[in-house]
Amino acid sequence: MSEATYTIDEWFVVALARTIRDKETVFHGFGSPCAQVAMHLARRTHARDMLLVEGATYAVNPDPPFIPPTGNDVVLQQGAEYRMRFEEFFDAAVRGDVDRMFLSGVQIDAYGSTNVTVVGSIESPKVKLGGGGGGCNLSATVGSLSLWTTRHRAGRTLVEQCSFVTDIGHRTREGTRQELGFTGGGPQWLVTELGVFDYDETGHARLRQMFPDVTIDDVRAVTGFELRVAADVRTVPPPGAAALAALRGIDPLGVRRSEFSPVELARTFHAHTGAACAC
Amino acid sequence: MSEATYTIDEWFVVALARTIRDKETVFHGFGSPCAQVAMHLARRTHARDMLLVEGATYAVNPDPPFIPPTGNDVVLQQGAEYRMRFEEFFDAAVRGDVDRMFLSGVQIDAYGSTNVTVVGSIESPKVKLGGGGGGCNLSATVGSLSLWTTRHRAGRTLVEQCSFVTDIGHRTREGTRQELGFTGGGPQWLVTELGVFDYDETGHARLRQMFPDVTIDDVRAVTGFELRVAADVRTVPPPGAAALAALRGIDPLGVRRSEFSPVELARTFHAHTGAACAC
Amino acid sequence: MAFHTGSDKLEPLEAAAGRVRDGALVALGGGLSARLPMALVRELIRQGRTGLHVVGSAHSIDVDLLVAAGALAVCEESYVGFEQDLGLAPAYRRAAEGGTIDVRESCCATILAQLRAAELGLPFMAVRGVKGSDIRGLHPEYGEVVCPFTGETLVAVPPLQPDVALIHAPLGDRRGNLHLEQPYVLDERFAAASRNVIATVDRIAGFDEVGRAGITVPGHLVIAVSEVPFGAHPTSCYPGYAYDRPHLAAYVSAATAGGAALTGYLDTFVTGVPDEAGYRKVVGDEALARLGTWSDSTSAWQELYS
Amino acid sequence: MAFHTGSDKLEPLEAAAGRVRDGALVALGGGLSARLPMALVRELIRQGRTGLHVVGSAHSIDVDLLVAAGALAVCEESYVGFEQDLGLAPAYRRAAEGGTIDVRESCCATILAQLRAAELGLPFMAVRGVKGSDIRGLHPEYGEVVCPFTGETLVAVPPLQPDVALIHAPLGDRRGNLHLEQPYVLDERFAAASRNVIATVDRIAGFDEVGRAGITVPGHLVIAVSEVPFGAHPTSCYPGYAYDRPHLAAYVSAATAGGAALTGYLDTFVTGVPDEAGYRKVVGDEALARLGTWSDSTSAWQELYS
Repeated sequence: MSEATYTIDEWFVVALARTIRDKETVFHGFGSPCAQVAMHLARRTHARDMLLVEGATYAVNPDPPFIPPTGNDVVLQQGAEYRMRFEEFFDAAVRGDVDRMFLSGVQIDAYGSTNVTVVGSIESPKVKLGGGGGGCNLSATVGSLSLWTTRHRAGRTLVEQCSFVTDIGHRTREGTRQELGFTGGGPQWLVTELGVFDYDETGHARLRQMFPDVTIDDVRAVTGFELRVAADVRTVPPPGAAALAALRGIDPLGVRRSEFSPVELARTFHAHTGAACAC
Repeated sequence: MSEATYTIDEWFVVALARTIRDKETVFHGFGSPCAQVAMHLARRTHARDMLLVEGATYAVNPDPPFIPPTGNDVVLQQGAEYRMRFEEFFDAAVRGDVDRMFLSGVQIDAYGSTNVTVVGSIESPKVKLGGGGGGCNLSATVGSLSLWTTRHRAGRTLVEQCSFVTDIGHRTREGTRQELGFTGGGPQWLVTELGVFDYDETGHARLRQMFPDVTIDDVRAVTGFELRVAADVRTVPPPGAAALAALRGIDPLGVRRSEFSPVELARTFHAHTGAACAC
Repeated sequence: MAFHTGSDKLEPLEAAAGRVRDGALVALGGGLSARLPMALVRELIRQGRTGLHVVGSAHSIDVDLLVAAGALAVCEESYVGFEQDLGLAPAYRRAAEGGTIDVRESCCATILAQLRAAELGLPFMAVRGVKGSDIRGLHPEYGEVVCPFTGETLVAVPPLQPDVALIHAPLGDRRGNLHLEQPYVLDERFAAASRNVIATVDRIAGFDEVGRAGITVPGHLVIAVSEVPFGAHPTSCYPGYAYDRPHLAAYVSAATAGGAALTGYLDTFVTGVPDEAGYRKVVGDEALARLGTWSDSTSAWQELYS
Repeated sequence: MAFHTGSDKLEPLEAAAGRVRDGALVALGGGLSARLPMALVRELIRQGRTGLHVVGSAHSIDVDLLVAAGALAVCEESYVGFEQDLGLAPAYRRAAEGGTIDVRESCCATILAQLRAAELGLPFMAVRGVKGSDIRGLHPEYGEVVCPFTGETLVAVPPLQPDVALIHAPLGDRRGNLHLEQPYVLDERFAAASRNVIATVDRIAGFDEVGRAGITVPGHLVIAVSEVPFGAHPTSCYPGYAYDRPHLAAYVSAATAGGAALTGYLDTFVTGVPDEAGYRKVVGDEALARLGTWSDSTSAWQELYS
């Protein structure tokens, strides 16, 4: 695909990458192709001095020739500066040396708590999901969380209340992060295939940006919690040519696309000359 | 020196080696030449399947060409099957996977508590000693302790009460090992240049063997706590030819001798034909 | 004498797997698509083991196959599935939804803390997170502890000492020394915290070769080791072989269909073959050899996953 | 952003040592006669640092020299001395007996527990022993915690987060990646638990060489690294050089004599030379070269200690 034309999965990953600041130590969980590609993209564009920790291999700043469909393949260690042990990473995250982690959820509530454990009750599950990996501890202590979902439009993802809270957002039934004694800052961004949210001073999600083929009503219609919209809501800045080229080089297998429904993947955009480039 | 003739340092180390049973995992602290030589001797004679952990290098079953005057020289890793990390050893010892440790003390009381920290009070020390290394935890959890001293005759070593308790014996002012919740068995043997003690059911030292040039009165005269003597007290079994040969090969520099005063080193013994050999 | 000081722990897979009792608390080594102890898992199924309680981090076909064969009673892994690529774990999901297994989902960091309590000989460990997560509700065995210095209340977790850790390594020796390639995942902690380690290796080598490669798990922690080429298949065991994505995909579709399709997979690859030699025969030399081509070139490696 | 993500931490020893403040809580790497950070210790003395609080396991001339120079206020090592061979640490002993330093003797296992609390981000750790030992009386900062599961009372220790860990390695790169030979002693734990690591290496190499040798301490934990040949002398740093027993013996006798003899040692080897190049010049190429002969033969190695 030309650099003048790009699809939603590409723009989405670019938007996700922008949540990373330079010099941050950043981690993604396994089974997270979009976050994984976004991290490598950030490191090759605006965050060249970030410390990238590969999920599941714990390799530091690797340069894999391609992103495989599994999270702990040795290809993800290629060119790494260092390979952490499992406990070396988790200890760093718990003591506060990891600045950002990417988390997703089959359900995400207004305060950024996520559910990747079960739809329905745990006693009689409607759907038993894979599980949370390390999230229920990491979400408490990692500096900032970048949440994402590619299933916003389905209407079942952004919910009033998760049927099960696996990872902790800004507040849960048991209280706020402060009351729970958590040292991490919690969710900072939520990127969906419809737009980008941040979190207001109460820790509630707030729509900041939308993709150009989406309206606020579209978003409201599929958001299960009260939709709060920033005064300066705008269009998601389009991806730059450099970012698109880098992204396509990083992910030749297109593993990022596995997170999107075919309908979404049909969303194609054309670069406007002079479009703002944040990368 | 011929195998028919041997000195006290050699016989002493042989006696110390006999406290080790085959298949045990055994450790010595640093600055413990006699224990160190005794462990290598045991592994080459009656305890060939022991797991020998070198103090300070944490090398497992090494075959050093010689024992150096320092405890953490790389020569002590030569031929090792494995080299533990510092924490790998300490964790094993605390959870109960280390069966025996050798401990000494400038002061040793009747119940096997030892002092390697200070003579006099800690506020105004008469002599500030080197310190206890890992003993104040290890003595609580290691399976059995083999204590030794080469300074019994001086009269200041086996004392009624240590001026400072560094490592814990069968009981302290704060209670018995059971009351303190310790998982290790505590002192099992005490080998001195005068004889060999075990511990009775109350945890009190009891003389079991003496070297042939020593009398019970000699021992009583220099023992600061009540001298208890086993009914069947006998002479320390002499070293076998094989043990002496092995010992001399293990310690060509004679580092073991650094623990003895010149007067003691003059003590020479002659093998009686048909002498019992415990090795 | 807790360490295994013997110098020859080499024994047939059947005997090694035979050391695992029905209802045992089993730590599964490796993770996701890498170094899962599949030969041991298949042999346990052949031997009709039941009531197993498995613990670990993120796993896939090892747990799903045990569930499919009815060998598993309790699952305490932090994740069971086939990632974004192949999706949910079919047998595990079905059993969880049907209530035929007890799901005690845990968290990687909590499991690590519990293993450390066992490894360090402590009766509990404190953890920073877990509070506020419904994961806590799945673990009535958790408690609380107040920090004597800060006064804060933390979740306390008990020691986790598996009866046995099942670990597959590319290389090992008769003494049980194992060389692993990173990521080690939890294998080092499993080895130190468990009562026993039962290992399979793709190849038994002399001590010198294993020592040169680097000993990741020392033999004194290992009670039995068996030589089983491709013992981690269909997951990867580098440097020998990449994971067999087509095989995993075939398993997932069979397990998703369930019934005859799943029975068919079990019969073809597990219960219907007498041993692992039989398993490799059914998988086929060509398919196995293909997994070694990852090192030929980047495009060859990429081709395995396309 | 606690990790040091910079790619070039190479700086002169003077600048690196200058990062250590008066009164800092300092973790000393290595142990006994091996890999002590002597170049940093000597430079800290040249810079007139005072009030240092040192923590660690079993140490010798590093601590004794800091005491002799009046740079040390608090000693929390588990042992300070020259083993059976050369005996007690003269300056340390004199200062302890004279009450001019605060001796808070600790235990290797307790220090490890405290470092782990810091490394794991926990406000305390429980330890199995210590009870009944008078070592406990030297640490009013210790507390107690009751196990929520067994009800037993254990000694609780607070996190130990040194301001800086001083580590010497044979090999490193500009990014701060360090390769160490075993025994690592507490260096890995110091590196993870401390706010910063300041390192010296006998030789700076390219990343590839250090990576091949094996990275023991990753650069993201290191804030500064200096190249100082023989930076651990008179202690050993294999594979480069064995420890200099005659030099240590000479130091111990000078320190035992005290007064002019000790001042003479300090003037000759530390304060009287401008830098480490000066130190190596005074020690002499021949003496230094001799320490490399350990690898020639067993008899050559043995000869160094006879």
